[in-house]
Amino acid sequence: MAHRDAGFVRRWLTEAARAVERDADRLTELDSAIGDADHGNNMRRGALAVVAALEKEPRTTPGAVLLLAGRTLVSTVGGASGPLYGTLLRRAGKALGDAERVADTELRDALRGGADAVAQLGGAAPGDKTMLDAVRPAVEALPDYAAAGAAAARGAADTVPLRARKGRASYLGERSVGHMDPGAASAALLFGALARVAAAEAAAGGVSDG
Amino acid sequence: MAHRDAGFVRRWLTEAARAVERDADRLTELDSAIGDADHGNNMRRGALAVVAALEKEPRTTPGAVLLLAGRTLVSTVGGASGPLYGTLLRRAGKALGDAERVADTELRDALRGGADAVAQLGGAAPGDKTMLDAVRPAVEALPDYAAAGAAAARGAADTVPLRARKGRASYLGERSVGHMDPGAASAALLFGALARVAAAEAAAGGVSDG
Amino acid sequence: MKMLINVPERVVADALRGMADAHPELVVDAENRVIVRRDAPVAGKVGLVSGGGSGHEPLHGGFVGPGMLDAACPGEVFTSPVPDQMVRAAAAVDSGAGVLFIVKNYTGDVLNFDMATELAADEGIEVARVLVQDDVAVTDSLHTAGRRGTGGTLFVEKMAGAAAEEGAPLARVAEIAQRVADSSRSFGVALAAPTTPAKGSPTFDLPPGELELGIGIHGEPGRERRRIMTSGEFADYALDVLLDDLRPDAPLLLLVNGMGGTPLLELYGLNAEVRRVLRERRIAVARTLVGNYVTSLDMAGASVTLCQVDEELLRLWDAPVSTPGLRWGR
Amino acid sequence: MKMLINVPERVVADALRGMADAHPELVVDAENRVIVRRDAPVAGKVGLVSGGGSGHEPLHGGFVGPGMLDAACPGEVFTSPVPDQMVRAAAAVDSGAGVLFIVKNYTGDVLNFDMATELAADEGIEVARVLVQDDVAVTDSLHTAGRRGTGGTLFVEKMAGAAAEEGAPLARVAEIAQRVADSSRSFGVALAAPTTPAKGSPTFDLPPGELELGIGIHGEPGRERRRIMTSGEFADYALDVLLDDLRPDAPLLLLVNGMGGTPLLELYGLNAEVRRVLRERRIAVARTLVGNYVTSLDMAGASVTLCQVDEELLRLWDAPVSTPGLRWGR
Ligand SMILES: Nc1ncnc2c1ncn2[C@@H]1O[C@H](COP(=O)(O)OP(=O)(O)O)[C@@H](O)[C@H]1O
Ligand SMILES: Nc1ncnc2c1ncn2[C@@H]1O[C@H](COP(=O)(O)OP(=O)(O)O)[C@@H](O)[C@H]1O
Ligand SMILES: [Mg+2]
Ligand SMILES: [Mg+2]
Ligand SMILES: [Mg+2]
Ligand SMILES: [Mg+2]
Repeated sequence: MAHRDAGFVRRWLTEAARAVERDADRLTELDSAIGDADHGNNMRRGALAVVAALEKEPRTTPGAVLLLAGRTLVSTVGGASGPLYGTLLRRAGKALGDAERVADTELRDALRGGADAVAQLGGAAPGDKTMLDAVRPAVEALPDYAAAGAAAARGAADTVPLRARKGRASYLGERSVGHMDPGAASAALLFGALARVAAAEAAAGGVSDG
Repeated sequence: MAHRDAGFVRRWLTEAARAVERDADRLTELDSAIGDADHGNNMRRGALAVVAALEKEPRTTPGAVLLLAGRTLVSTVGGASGPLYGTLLRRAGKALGDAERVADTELRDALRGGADAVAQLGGAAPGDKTMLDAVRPAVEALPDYAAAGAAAARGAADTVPLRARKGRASYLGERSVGHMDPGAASAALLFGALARVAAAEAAAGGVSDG
Repeated sequence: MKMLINVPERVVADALRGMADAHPELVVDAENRVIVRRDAPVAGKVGLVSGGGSGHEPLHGGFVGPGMLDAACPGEVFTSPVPDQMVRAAAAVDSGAGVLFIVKNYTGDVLNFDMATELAADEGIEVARVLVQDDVAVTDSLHTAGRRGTGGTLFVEKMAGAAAEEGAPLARVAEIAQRVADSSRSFGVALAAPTTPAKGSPTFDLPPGELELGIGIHGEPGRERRRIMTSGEFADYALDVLLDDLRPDAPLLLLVNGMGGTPLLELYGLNAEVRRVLRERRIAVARTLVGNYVTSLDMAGASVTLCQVDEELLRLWDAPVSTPGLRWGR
Repeated sequence: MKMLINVPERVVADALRGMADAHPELVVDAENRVIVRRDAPVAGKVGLVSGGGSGHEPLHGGFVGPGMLDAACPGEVFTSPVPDQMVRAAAAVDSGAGVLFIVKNYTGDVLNFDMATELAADEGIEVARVLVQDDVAVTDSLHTAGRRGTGGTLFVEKMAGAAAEEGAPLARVAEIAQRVADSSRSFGVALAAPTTPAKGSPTFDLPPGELELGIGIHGEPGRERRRIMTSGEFADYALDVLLDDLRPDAPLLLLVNGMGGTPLLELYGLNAEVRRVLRERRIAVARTLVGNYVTSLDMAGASVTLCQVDEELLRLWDAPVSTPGLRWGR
C-alpha cells in the first residue's frame, strides 16, 4: 500500500487549482442555470488563494497542507462552497494529525471524515443534488484513485436528473431538474486532479510503499 | 380666389391629426437619431387634444379655430414643438380675427405671420434644420395648396444634409448631418394635410369664391 | 462587457475605496472589507453587524450609521462574506454589550456567520443571531433551504438598530429583530437579468415579453416564468401571495423596492397599484418607502415587502437614522 | 416592451399617484401635474419652482420639500412640462415674496418656462429665472442651443433652496442660484441607451464594447463614441474636460451621479477613480454625493458634476434639507 507525503497533497491541490482555472467558466454557467452564477469565480478565488498560501507558508505534512488549504478556503471563498470545501479539507487535515507520510487508506478515512463533517454542517443527504453527491462516491472508491476520479465524475453527472433540496438551487424546486449541480461538478474536478496526480506518481515510480 | 370657413380649418387640422397618428412612430424614429425620441408622441398628444378641443368647444371662425388649436398645443404638448407649433397657429388665428370666411391670401399672410413668430420665439434661421425649413417654403407657396404641400415635403427632405443649429439636435454638431429633422417632417405632414383638404374641397366643388 | 469598472476582480475593492472617499462618517477598511460606524464601539450599546454578498447596495454598507447597523461585511458580488470579516466587525463594534448578527437566509451566509459566531465566542464576544427569511416566493418546506432573506432585511436592520440605539440589551434587541423578521414578507419580479462583473453577461435569459415571478435578489429563479404583466396585474398577484401568508391585523410598513435597473418612475407607478390593492382590501399602510434599497446589480424588476407593525415597532421605525442609504429624524 | 407599467400613456400619471401615496408630506396634484410642499406658500419665503421632462427622478419632484424646492412640474417622459403647470405651481407657492424658476437649458424647457413667466406676470406674480447649463460635453457656441442642464441642477436647487429657507429675498436667491449654476460643470457617459415607455425599445443603439462620451440625460448623443473605457480611464477623461473648463481655485462639491441603470457598486468605484484624479491634481473636495439623482430612466452610465464653493455656498449646501430624494440635518 502506497504512502503519501506533503508533496503529494500539494501537487494534488495545485492540479485541482489548474483544473478549476480551466473550467471556471463552465462552473459559473452551471451556477447560472440553477444558482447565482458565481461558483466558478468562487472556486477560482479559493484555488488561487490555496496555491499562494501553500507557497508562502510551506507545510511539511499532508495533514498540515490540508489544514492550511481548508482554512484558506474558509477565509477567502465565502458563499456556500467556501465553508463546505473548507470543512472537507480542514477536517481531513485534522484527522491526519502531524504524520509525515500517510497511507492511502488513512487519507481515505480522513476524507470520509471530511465528507461527514460537510454533511453535518450543511445537512445534505445523498441525492440532495449537492457537492456531496460527487464527494461521497469518490471517497468510497478510494484508495483506488482512478476509480475515485471516475466515481466523482459519474456522481456529478448523476445529479442532472435530481431535484435540489439544499443550497440556493433548492428554491427552484422542479425547475432544478435537468441541470448538473455546480458544486458536484467542482468536486469532480477535485477528485479528477487527485486521480491524475496519483497516476503521475505511479508512472514516475515515485510511490513508496513502506 | 377661394374663401375658407371654420369648417375648412377644422377639416385641415383633423386631417393633420390623422396624418400624425399614422406617422407618429416615424417621427419618433427620426427624433431618436438626433434628439430624444419623443417627437411622434408629442405630436400625437397634441393632435388628439386639438381634435378633442375642437369637438368640445366648437368655433365658428377660421381665426377662432386656429387660436383654440394653438392654445391647446401650448397647453398639452410641452417640449420644443408645443410652444413653437402652438405659436404658429395661435399667431395665425389672431391675425385672422373674427372673420367668418377668409381669403386664401389672408390665410397665407396669417400663417406667414405665424412662421415669423416661430422664428422670433426660437431664434432659428433658414437652414438651421428646424421645422421652419419646411414651414417657410410651404407658406411661400400658398395660396397654391398643392404646391405648399409639396414644398413642405421638399423642405423636410432638404434638412437631411444640414447641420442642426437649434434645438437639441444642435448638440450633435456634425453628427446631426444625414438625418431628417423630425420637426420638419411633422411640418410636412401639416401642410400635406392642408393640400389634401383643399383638393377635396375643390373636387367637391365646395369652394366658394365670394 | 458593459460596465464602468476597472477589472472584475477589483469591483468590490474599488467600491469600498469610493465609499471611504464619499463617507467620512464611516470607517471603511477596504483591505479587510469591513465598514464600521466611526464612533464604534458605542459605550453600552449592543453592536449590530450584518453582511452579505455585494451587489445589493445600499444594503448593507449603506445602512451603517447611528440608528441602524454598527458594521457591515461586504462579500464578493453575490457571494456571502467570510467569517474573518464578521469576527473583525464584531470585535470593532462590541462595547461589551454583545453583538447581533443579522443574517439573510442563504446557505452561504448562514454557514459563514455560524462559523464567525463560534470564532467570536472564542474571543469572548457574546453574539446573538437573527435570520431573515421573508421571501414568500419560495414555499417554505423541508425540501428547500428555507425562505430567502430579501427586502425584509431593511426593516430588521432599521428597527433593531433603533432599539439598540435606545440602549436595549442584547436579548431585547434580538427579540425585536426576530419580531420584525417574523412580521415581514416579500415578493419580487424580474424583467431582465443582472450582469455580474465576473460573468460579464446577463446571468439568465429572459426573453422579451416574459418576466420571472418570485425572483431572488441574486437573480435566483422564482415561481414561474410568465408573459409580461402590467404593474396592476403584478400588484394583484404579489399582494395575493403576500397577504395570504401574512394575514395582517395591524397597519403595515410598505417597501416598494427597485432591483436596480428599474426607474424610480416605474417604482412609484407600482406603488400606486400596490396601494390600490391594499385599499380595496381595507388594509392600512402606516409608512411607505419607494426606491432602490435592496438591489440586484442592474437587474430590472421590483419587489414588494410588507411588515406588520405594532406601536412599538412603528416608533422604532420612525426613530432617527443617519446612514448613507436611509436618513431621517435628528 | 420590458417595463413594469400599465400603459405607456399613463406612466407619469401613475407615478404621480404613487408619489402621492408615498409622500403625505407633499401635495401631489396628479391631475394638473404639480407637486407642492404641503406647507406652501411659506409666509415671506421666496418660492422655488422647477420642472422638466419626467424620467430623471428623483429630479425634480423628489427634491420638493423644506430646504429645497417648493414645487415641481413634471412633464411627459423626456418632454418639458407646459406653461399651465408652471403658472399653477407659481401661484401655489408664491407668498408675495416672488418665485424663482429653475430651468434646465433645453429649447423646450426654456420656451415653456418663458411663456409661463409672462402668464405669471399677468397674474401679478413676480418671477425670476435661472438657467442651468452645466454640461461641458457640448461646446458652447453660437451654433448650438447653448449647453445642456444636467447634474448641476441638483446643486442649484439645493443651495438656492437653502437661501430661500433662510429668508433671502428674490433677487438674492436668484443671485445665489446663478452663482451655483455658473460654478457647476458636468460630464456624462452612457453604456446603454434608455428605453422610453412610448418607444418601448432603446432610444439608440450602443454596440457591445462601445460607449458614448458626453451623453445627455435624455440620451442625446454627446462628443463621440468610443471603445469601452475603464472607470479609471473615464475619470481621467472626464476630469480633464471638467477642470479645463472650470479651473477651480476653491474646494469642490462632487456629485458622482448614476443615470439609472448603473449599480451603486459601480458608482462608488467611479467615485474612487474621480477622487484619485483630484488627489493627483491636488484639488480638494469638500462634500461628495454618490447615487442616482439626475437619471435618464434605465440608461446605463454615469455623470460627474463639480461645483466650486465658497464658504457661503458650503454653508447653504450643509443646511438642512428634507425631501424624498435628499435629506439631512434637522
Ligand atoms: N447544504 C449544502 N450541503 C452541501 N453542499 C451544498 C449545500 N448548499 C450548497 N452546496 C453546494 O454549494 C454549491 C454552490 O456553491 P457556490 O455557488 O460557490 O455558493 P452559493 O450557493 O453561496 O453561491 C452547490 O452547487 C452545492 O453543490
Ligand atoms: N429653436 C427652434 N426653432 C424652431 N424649431 C425648433 C427649435 N428647436 C427645436 N425645434 C423643432 O422642434 C423639433 C423637436 O420637437 P420635439 O422633439 O417635440 O421637442 P424636444 O426637442 O423638446 O424633444 C425639432 O425637430 C425642430 O424641428
Ligand atoms: Mg453560487
Ligand atoms: Mg424630442
Ligand atoms: Mg453566491
Ligand atoms: Mg423632448
